[in-house]
Amino acid sequence: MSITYLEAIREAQAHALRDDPRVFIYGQDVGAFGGAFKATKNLAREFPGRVLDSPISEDAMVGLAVGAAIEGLRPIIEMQFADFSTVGFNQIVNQAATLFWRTQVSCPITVRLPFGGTSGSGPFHSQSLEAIYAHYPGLIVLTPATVEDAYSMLLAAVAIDDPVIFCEHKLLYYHLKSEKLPSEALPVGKARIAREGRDLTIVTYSAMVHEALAAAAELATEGWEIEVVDLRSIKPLDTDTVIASVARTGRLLCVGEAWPWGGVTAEVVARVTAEGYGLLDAPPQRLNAKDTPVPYHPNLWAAHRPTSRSVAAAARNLLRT
Amino acid sequence: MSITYLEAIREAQAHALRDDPRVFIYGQDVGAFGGAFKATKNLAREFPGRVLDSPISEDAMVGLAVGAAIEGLRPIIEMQFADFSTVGFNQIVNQAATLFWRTQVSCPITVRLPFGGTSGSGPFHSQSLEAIYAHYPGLIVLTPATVEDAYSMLLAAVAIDDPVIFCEHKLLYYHLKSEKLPSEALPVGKARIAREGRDLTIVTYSAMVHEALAAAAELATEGWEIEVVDLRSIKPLDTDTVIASVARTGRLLCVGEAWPWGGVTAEVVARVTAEGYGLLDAPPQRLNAKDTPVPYHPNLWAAHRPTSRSVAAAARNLLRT
Amino acid sequence: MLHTVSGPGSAGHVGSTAAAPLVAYRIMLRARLLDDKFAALSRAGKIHGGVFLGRGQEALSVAVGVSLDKSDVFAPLIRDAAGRLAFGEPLIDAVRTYLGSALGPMRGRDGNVHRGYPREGLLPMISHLGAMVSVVNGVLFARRMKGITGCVGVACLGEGATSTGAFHEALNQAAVEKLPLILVVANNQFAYSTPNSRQFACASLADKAVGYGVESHSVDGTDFAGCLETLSSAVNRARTGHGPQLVVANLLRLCGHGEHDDAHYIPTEIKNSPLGRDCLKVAEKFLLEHNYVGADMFIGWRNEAIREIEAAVAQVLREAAPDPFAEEWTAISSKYLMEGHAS
Amino acid sequence: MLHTVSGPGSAGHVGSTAAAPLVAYRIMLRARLLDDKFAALSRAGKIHGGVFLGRGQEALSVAVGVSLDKSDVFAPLIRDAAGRLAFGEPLIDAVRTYLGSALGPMRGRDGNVHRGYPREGLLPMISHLGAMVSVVNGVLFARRMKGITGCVGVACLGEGATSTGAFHEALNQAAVEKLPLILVVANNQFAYSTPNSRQFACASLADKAVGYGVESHSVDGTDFAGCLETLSSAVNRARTGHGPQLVVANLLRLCGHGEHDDAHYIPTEIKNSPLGRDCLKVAEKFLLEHNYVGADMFIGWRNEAIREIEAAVAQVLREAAPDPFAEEWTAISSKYLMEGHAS
Ligand SMILES: Cc1ncc(C[n+]2csc(CCOP(=O)(O)OP(=O)(O)O)c2C)c(N)n1
Ligand SMILES: Cc1ncc(C[n+]2csc(CCOP(=O)(O)OP(=O)(O)O)c2C)c(N)n1
Ligand SMILES: [Mg+2]
Ligand SMILES: [Mg+2]
Repeated sequence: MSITYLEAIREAQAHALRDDPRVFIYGQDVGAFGGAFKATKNLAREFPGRVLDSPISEDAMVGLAVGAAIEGLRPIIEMQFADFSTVGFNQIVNQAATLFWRTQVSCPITVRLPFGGTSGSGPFHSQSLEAIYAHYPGLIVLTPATVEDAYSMLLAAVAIDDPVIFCEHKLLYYHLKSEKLPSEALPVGKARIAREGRDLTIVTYSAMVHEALAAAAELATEGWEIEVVDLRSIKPLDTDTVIASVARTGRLLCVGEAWPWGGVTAEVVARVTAEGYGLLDAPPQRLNAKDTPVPYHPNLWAAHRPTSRSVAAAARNLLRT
Repeated sequence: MSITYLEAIREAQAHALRDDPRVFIYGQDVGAFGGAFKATKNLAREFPGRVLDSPISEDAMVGLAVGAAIEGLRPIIEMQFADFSTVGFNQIVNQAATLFWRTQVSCPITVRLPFGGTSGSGPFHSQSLEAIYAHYPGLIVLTPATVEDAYSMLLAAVAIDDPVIFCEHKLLYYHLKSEKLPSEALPVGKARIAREGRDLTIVTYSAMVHEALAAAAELATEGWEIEVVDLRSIKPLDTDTVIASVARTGRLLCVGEAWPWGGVTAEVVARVTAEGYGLLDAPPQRLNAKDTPVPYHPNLWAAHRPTSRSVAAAARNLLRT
Repeated sequence: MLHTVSGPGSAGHVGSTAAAPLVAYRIMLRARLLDDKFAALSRAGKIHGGVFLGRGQEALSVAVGVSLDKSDVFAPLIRDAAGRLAFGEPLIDAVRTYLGSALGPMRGRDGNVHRGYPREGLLPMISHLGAMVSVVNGVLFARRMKGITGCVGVACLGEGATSTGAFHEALNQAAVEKLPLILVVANNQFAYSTPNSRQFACASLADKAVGYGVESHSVDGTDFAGCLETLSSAVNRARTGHGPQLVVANLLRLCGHGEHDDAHYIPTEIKNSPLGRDCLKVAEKFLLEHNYVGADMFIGWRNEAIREIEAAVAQVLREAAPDPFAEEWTAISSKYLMEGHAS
Repeated sequence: MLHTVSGPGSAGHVGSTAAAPLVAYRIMLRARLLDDKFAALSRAGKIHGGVFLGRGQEALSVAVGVSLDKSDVFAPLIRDAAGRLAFGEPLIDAVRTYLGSALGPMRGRDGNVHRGYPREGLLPMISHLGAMVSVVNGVLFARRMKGITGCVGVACLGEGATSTGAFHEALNQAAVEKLPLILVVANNQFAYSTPNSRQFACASLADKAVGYGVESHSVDGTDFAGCLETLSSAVNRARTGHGPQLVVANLLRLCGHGEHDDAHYIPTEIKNSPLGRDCLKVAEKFLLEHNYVGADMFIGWRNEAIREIEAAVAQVLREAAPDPFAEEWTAISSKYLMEGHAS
């Protein structure tokens, strides 16, 4: 057997629906159709009345989820693409994210965001919005990079009492495969050493973990041992694991697929320099996407985002400093 | 004569309406009423048909502005509070911000965001959203800290061919005063040395400039010379001026009123450490608001945001490192 | 599509008991006096931030509250002191929230009209207009999913809020899901200073109902009995499975948008029109004319309410303010997921 | 409130000249064949990303395009190849955008249906449904402010997009401003896979008009002549100062949501119902029956269109792809405000 990242997401939802009567799924085309990406395939049939098509009303979709969460349910909202969450934005950041703080009533909703660039998808079906959500207090932002994490972290997300923004990378949906679903997992909030090394630490998350691993493999042929830290969760962000890695390597490169101003890479650098300054042997560096919308054409797209190549090049530069 | 920060904003709009027939103002209650804060007082009367009340439709307000900009006009949109821009969010970040990149037709709109905390305003009338907008490509984000800058930068904003998010701090509206309006100004995109010093650089913007200056004054009595850099514009961000200051002082403290995850302070630290690492004599530090919504009660509010006191304390710590 | 219109004088006795109008009136009176007190405290500088009153809108608001059961859901807006009291919100909660007492439901974190107990069905509003409607939908949706039947939910809005996308999405959602939502629009002719002519272009906001496939009700919001009757009937329709109900009441707020606002923009003609009637006076007249009560009772009730309010204020003024050092300064409930490092 | 309903057979000759239906038909045919070509290119793996066709919706779409002048404003949506051609979009633009040519209007930055020339009144859509309507409002608003009169603007939407807040805010805004907006809703019964029963609960989407205070028109979207007549009349009403017009057409898309979708969820009964008629065939029948043309002409026009399309594709396939090294990689037009430091 082999299971994809996307199937893992489907399985996690099936699992959650099966084990927890409080769970339901609401989103455009998630019912009989099984969702634009088939992440809810067959679930409407297997769990009648608990997987429901919504109107094209992202604001009301999230609002309904908050109301249901108040009543003790555990809604999973599927945004058809992360990019469309901008029209459900207010309910996420002002209604869901503030509820517990205002009222001491928790708001266990999971908002699934199929995100990130894929070739030919263009500026409105490719966005990486994790930093936008992480900036707001009251949200948990998860960014699984592996099939195992997609599964276990989505299950965890549904169990978490707070609103979770679950960023699932569309590029990983079909081609990332694993032999089986995990029975154990690192807790949410812990980063993972995806590859050990002692010369330089690359901190990254989601699809970029795979670019970083490829870069590390390439650099290994040149004699460098690159450590790759997969953040898994960008809020909370596991600064301890990052700093421990930098303590071993002395060099930090942060890689993200999102836009360059602010975001995960800036936050990681700011934390490491504040708390682990003495550990650094060279200036910490960042590599992000370019500061434009995500282009449609594959040639442009490939140049817009970091790739194993540009990651390796940035790492080489930093190793030479 | 003496003129407040708020009056400067009104005067800049009057000036723009007078000098440029392409300018109009659209927003809730901006017409005969003159706006919730009176930033458009009398303008509807002075410029008939060019200062118009909108329905409570932030999405459509911004959409209309984009359409008008396409036709060559220069709309100023007043959000009643920055916090409500979350419901006009999509049109700002996906329509306005991408137009030029997509079509080579520029989008000269100015979105005025009365932002920032004031005592008793609570979680939905106090937000600082500059980092949210700065993360998106295609937007200019301005954060004037002085009466002079409020005036000259708003005039500049209207003249800029790109969408400008103009963050005007409500706390400065009434009590910040100046003798007269400026006839000259630093260009947009240039930071300003608000106070010179050689022991430590505080980089900040908007209302926090005044907290930083107060902290610097306090620390001066202890013998420290603190340099305060007022960013003025957070996108573009004037890294050169910041790094030049750090080159003089060797110490960097970034202060912001926004939430701690990501944001301006992280971006500044990440840039300085990447490009000016060797200039630092101590780990750069940040001071932000706490990671919760902005509280209503004055006691809580005062503890939520940085103040001259907490800025001074953070600076003292850093000076001792 | 059912459409009812109720105007002045169209209603007789309403409610489950003959005493219902009396109950409603006494709550209106308490709400009015409570609002007056907040206005006074505001002038005295005792309240931080905005003060938003329901003056002139108490008949509509109380009608909502008395039409609901404790097990229903209610999302009041800024002018619903009367509806809140009728729904069962303790008067002292309002005082504590306005004065920022640490003992209030919002513990000083939020203020004035932003209060409630979500689990008890009293939803605390966020400021973004229209945003509460879909949350009410969610509560009703969840209850249906849990097999709880017979309850309804009310969301209150001003006419200005009908221009928000959130209103539209939520009303449509309720219609698609056939939820027992009653959406109550207080058309007080102005949204802050913005007159209806700059807010919408339909003849009546009730005309929106057919475009959503929901039932509608129009009522003169200054008419005490009409409001009681209309809300009771709308709530009843929703409760008995007829889907969402849109209630539109025409009235005027007899105060500024907030206490900082003198409402100079409201033309005298409108103030002097039937819209400008004080629903409290209308209620008193109604009660007298229908022999519910003698005029002598009113003053007693008023004094009683004032005593209650003064006692609450005196008590709350002695209560502790929130202590920043005792705050946890976290917005999430999962302690194990708190960020230890950001600053 | 004007409300017109036009059904099959209700229309005779339309347009400013007697040849108008012929012009419209030939554009529909070109659009259909162009779509067919994109489908073929997609199957051949020559197109990156989604391919969205207007099959079955050409009559409505072309009716929009031919009703407009060059100086009007048009915000087409994903199924408007016909309307675009009629409005004057060069056919090669569609090909260039789908194939990502550097010479296309979007220069490879955006693809497929996301193309246009804002300054020429052809607004390039963003994906967020409903978001273009207020932009059309803005253009119309600005023209009025500049003293330009007599022009109108069309925004096209699917019925699913009527559930967005953006649709609501913009239609209301147009009504308040009395803008000459024609909002054309193609009710093709499905939004992607979602049937109308999960999208809205009103009897007809045209029922929404009264709630905005705008005029409405309903038409059988498979009826060629009815579409021409209805759009011409709606555009005319808008142009002559009667404010926003809501046009609702009932039809079916005769393809998947995109070319990746086999539309298995559309029940055979609907496909076999009058909604499932092919408007192109209906148009041909109409032209024959009304003696506009003999049957022999169709094949010639078809071949001509195919030649045109093949030539365009052959040309574009030889054109350069965008070069990442030649890109400026900035999203702002003010060079002096570019960020030099972020990475
Ligand atoms: C989305 C949004 N935009 C703007 C505001 C600012 N605002 C608060 S109350 C108000 C006027 C509301 O008018 P209406 O809905 O008619 O209610 P009323 O005050 O008349 O009771 C406005 C514009 C807001 N709260 N939410
Ligand atoms: C705000 C928003 N949410 C979701 C989507 C994803 N999406 C693209 S097309 C579509 C269905 C549109 O249906 P309809 O409006 O009926 O148009 P049709 O495709 O039937 O022509 C959806 C849900 C989107 N583009 N925008
Ligand atoms: Mg109102
Ligand atoms: Mg459709």
